[in-house]
Amino acid sequence: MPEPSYTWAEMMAISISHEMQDGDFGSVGAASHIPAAALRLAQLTHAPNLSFFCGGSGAMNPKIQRLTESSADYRNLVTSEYHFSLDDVVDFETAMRFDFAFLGGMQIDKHGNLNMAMIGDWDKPKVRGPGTIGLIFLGGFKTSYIYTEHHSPKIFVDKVDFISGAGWLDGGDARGKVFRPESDGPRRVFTPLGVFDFEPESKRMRLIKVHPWTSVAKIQAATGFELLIADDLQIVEAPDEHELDLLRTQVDREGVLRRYPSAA
Amino acid sequence: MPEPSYTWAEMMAISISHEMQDGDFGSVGAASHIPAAALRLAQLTHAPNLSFFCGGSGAMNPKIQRLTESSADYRNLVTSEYHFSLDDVVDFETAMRFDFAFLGGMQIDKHGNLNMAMIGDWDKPKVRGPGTIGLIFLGGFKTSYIYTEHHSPKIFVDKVDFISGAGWLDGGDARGKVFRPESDGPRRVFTPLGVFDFEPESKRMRLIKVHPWTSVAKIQAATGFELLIADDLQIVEAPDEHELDLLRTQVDREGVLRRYPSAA
Amino acid sequence: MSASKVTTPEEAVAGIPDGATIALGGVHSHNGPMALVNALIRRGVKDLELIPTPSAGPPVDMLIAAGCVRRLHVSYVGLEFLGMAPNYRRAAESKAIEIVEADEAWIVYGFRAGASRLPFLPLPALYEGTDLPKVNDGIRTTTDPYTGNTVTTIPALRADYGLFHAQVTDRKGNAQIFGQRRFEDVMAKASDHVVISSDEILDEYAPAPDPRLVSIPGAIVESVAHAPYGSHPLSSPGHYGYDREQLVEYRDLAAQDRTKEYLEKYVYSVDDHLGYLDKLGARRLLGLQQTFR
Amino acid sequence: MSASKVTTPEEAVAGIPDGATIALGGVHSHNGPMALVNALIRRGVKDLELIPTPSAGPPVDMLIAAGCVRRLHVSYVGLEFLGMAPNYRRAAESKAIEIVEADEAWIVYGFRAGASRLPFLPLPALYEGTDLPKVNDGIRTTTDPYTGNTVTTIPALRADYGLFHAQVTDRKGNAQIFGQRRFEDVMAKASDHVVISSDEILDEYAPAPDPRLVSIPGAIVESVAHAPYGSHPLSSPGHYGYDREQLVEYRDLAAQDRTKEYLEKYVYSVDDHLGYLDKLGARRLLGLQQTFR
Repeated sequence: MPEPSYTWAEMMAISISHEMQDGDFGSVGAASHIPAAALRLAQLTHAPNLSFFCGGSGAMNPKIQRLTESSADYRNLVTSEYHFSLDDVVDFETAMRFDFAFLGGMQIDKHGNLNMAMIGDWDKPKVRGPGTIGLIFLGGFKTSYIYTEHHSPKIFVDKVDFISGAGWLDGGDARGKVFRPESDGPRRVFTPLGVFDFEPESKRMRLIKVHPWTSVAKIQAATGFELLIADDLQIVEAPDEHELDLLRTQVDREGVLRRYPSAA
Repeated sequence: MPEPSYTWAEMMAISISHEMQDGDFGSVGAASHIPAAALRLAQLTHAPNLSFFCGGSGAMNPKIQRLTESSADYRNLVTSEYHFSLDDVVDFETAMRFDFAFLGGMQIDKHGNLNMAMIGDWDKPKVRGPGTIGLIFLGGFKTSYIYTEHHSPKIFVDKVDFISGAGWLDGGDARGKVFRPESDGPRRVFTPLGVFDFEPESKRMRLIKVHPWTSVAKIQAATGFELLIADDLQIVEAPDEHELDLLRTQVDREGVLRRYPSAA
Repeated sequence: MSASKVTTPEEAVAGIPDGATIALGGVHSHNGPMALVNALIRRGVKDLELIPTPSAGPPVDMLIAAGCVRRLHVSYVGLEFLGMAPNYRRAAESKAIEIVEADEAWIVYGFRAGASRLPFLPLPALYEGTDLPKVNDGIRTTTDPYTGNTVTTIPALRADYGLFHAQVTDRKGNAQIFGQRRFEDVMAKASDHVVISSDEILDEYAPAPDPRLVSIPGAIVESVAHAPYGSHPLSSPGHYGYDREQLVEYRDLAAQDRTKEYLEKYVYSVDDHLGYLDKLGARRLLGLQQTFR
Repeated sequence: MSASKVTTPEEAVAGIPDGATIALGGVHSHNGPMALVNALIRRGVKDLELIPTPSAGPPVDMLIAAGCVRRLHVSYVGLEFLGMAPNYRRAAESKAIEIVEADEAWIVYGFRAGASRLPFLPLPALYEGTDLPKVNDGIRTTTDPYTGNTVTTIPALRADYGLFHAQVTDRKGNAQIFGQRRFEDVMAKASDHVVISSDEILDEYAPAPDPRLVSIPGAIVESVAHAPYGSHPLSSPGHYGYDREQLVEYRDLAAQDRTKEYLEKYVYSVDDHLGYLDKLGARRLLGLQQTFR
């Protein structure tokens, strides 16, 4: 088998882009090249009415032809439609005006709860995380997308040590008892290995798409809890030439995603 | 006696200007030409570090060479230093960051309480006013200046029918029991006839300056309660040529204040 | 290509039902969404609850005269340099409409809380010295959990529809408002549906404006009513001044309780905003031009 | 002529006492008031309470390494694309500093309430599903007087000093900040004393900028530190990019707990900000130029 002509980061951006819905309005955090590229790609393909805030920079709908190392980079702002303030961010987050946001964690559990605060004992943490930042707004987004560049059993744990962001909590109807009904839990999890949803009854993470270079067994081995597998599990095909071309010529001209390891 | 070569509005602007303190930061409402002119004049004379928000327009420190009929006029904004928002206005008002504001009323009482809401019985008002607008912030300004273009017993009443804005309340130490200590009551009242302060103990309105064309007796007759008179009562002299020239060439080039009746 | 939100003033307000709560932009004699207000009056919408900016003027008085208003949040309603607002005053005195006895804090902090859907907002001592809490039972108290003190509260305000006027707007709804106090963004965030009337629509292939100068983001705008001179007889900052002659005509008729004659002449007798502009004529409209940008 | 507020970075922070609470501007690798931070480190100020923006980075980590910090409000503290913030992490794990376990809502709503001196802020259900209330006793509850429900509250945040970096500022303190999320205005309003470091000082006789582009009004600014390259090694939006080489040098030394070597080289061994610039040299500084305005 020849070396694939694309990287897992490019594949991941394309996979995410396919899940985006036209007309939605959302937010992507700082240092999140892959979702930022995915959203821009979706705008250029099936979702021209998608809108998003680009974390830190203040840029709404940047027409980035380059991915900046820091998405808080000022240069994103220059080609954007609107310069948002942090007031806007928390207003939209709290008022349930964002259809989605992309969020991650040092730990992600089987119900999509996220931890960015601390690993181990709260009084004497083994690892101190960078902090909870916007994760409480999982209770204010209409839905959310979880995203990680590292799929390992250390990230995907049975139960997070600390809930910075509430996913489906203990599963079932646990979440609905806490938050406003308009705010739903996470809809998808995106990793280098594939795409996941949450099974509607139990709200447990479920594999729905497998990226071309891996397998169900490898994904399960990289996950610290037992994964559910969708009945109609899809094996994702390699990116088509048109999408890859758009990504490389109109979204990521400087090849930030191409410098990630190739999809082995 | 020849017809004075200035109007009472010009005299009033100059009188107000003399009471402004260098370095203060305050606010003047919409449709308030006279205080707006006074503040600009003070900046050009003894108070270059005075700063003010110009109501409605969003303009901070407009370098107006003309007085607009509506101070909310956009044209004030163009020559200003900063475009404030209503968020700024209420933040500064509530956080006691404004040293002063200019305020008025349909009724003003002997303790400087203001009414813009209703005259007569609350359930069946005889006159419905335009509304309280920013008057509650008398409890948030470090001090305030009361200003009216009409000095009559209908305006200056013993007790307002409705307190939209709290001056010294019932006088004495009444105010200090209600508001934060950093927020003091009204410091001055400016009318076409003269300048007033509040006697320190009783907090009752007291005449301190008489404009050149009137007298203590006439002012008392135009006031619906018994005025206190300052021991060192001053008779204001006619405006000097330099100030009048500054006012007419750098503040009010189009002569809005000159079209008021001459100071008879 | 993204879908265009551009429509007419009449279409833009066609879905606003009787009884709706309206956040209404515009400060004093400036930047009111008059083409939208005229379309609402022409439709004969009823029982509106109006929450205008803290400095409200002619559009509120006209909506009252036309019988569209059930309830009004009052901070200031007047005709600014032209005096009292006659229809507001009569309706308030006769109790023909319900008055929420409010002020700048009620509206600004109320919308600010509404923009975030905060449950309410506590304030330091301000209302305490005034008579407002005696006539407005929305001004309440709760316990400050940090000091144990009792503090005054006001409710969050939200509107079903927010109506605003802009000078230039793109087809996605990114609206540039050139003047006045920046607050339309907060009111828009506190509105479920945002409708912008705009003097000009930015050409789709025009260079985008500096994003710092866009006042309301398109993502929360539902429709954009293309309305040249859409703020007339009020001013549109940087584009045209207010029509003083027509405002005086309004004030004089309103003061004599003859507002119906004004509405007949300028609103009911024309089919739509373009008919209104035709009636005014090019000479009059172009005479108002005021370029300050 | 109005008095000038322009001074040096060293003078601008000379009055900040040990134990002060500091609101610190800058987002990730951008627009931190580094010349002011370096001057504080050089002075050896102690026991600061830091409330940085929700996306804090190198200046916070450096102040911790230099022993200036007693208490830190954490939303995010990290080196963005360069990974964890080593000194913050060590100090938090060893409890060498006190951590207020916070987040974006705590800081943004906290400062927003502080800007108005509101007593506190109630929120809809957000913290309820998380573990934050268990480790932060500032997250409390009170009664919503409109529904009778129990609601979660956070306290208002205020700082003794607010330190911010701007690109261009006039001598009265009217500051233009070209990039990032607009929030410095709110933090400045929540600070008793506002100090701006500015790459450039606007000539007194220059045309005034468009007032819509002024981020912080001069009336609330106490002093303006003229600091060319005052955000280095972070970026100054529109003026220069971040100095990646120096940030990596910092990260590598910090990860090995050798931050003192970095501070010795760049902070302690020079007398002031001009000495720092001399040490870096014209070639290096001018190589960072990035014009995007």
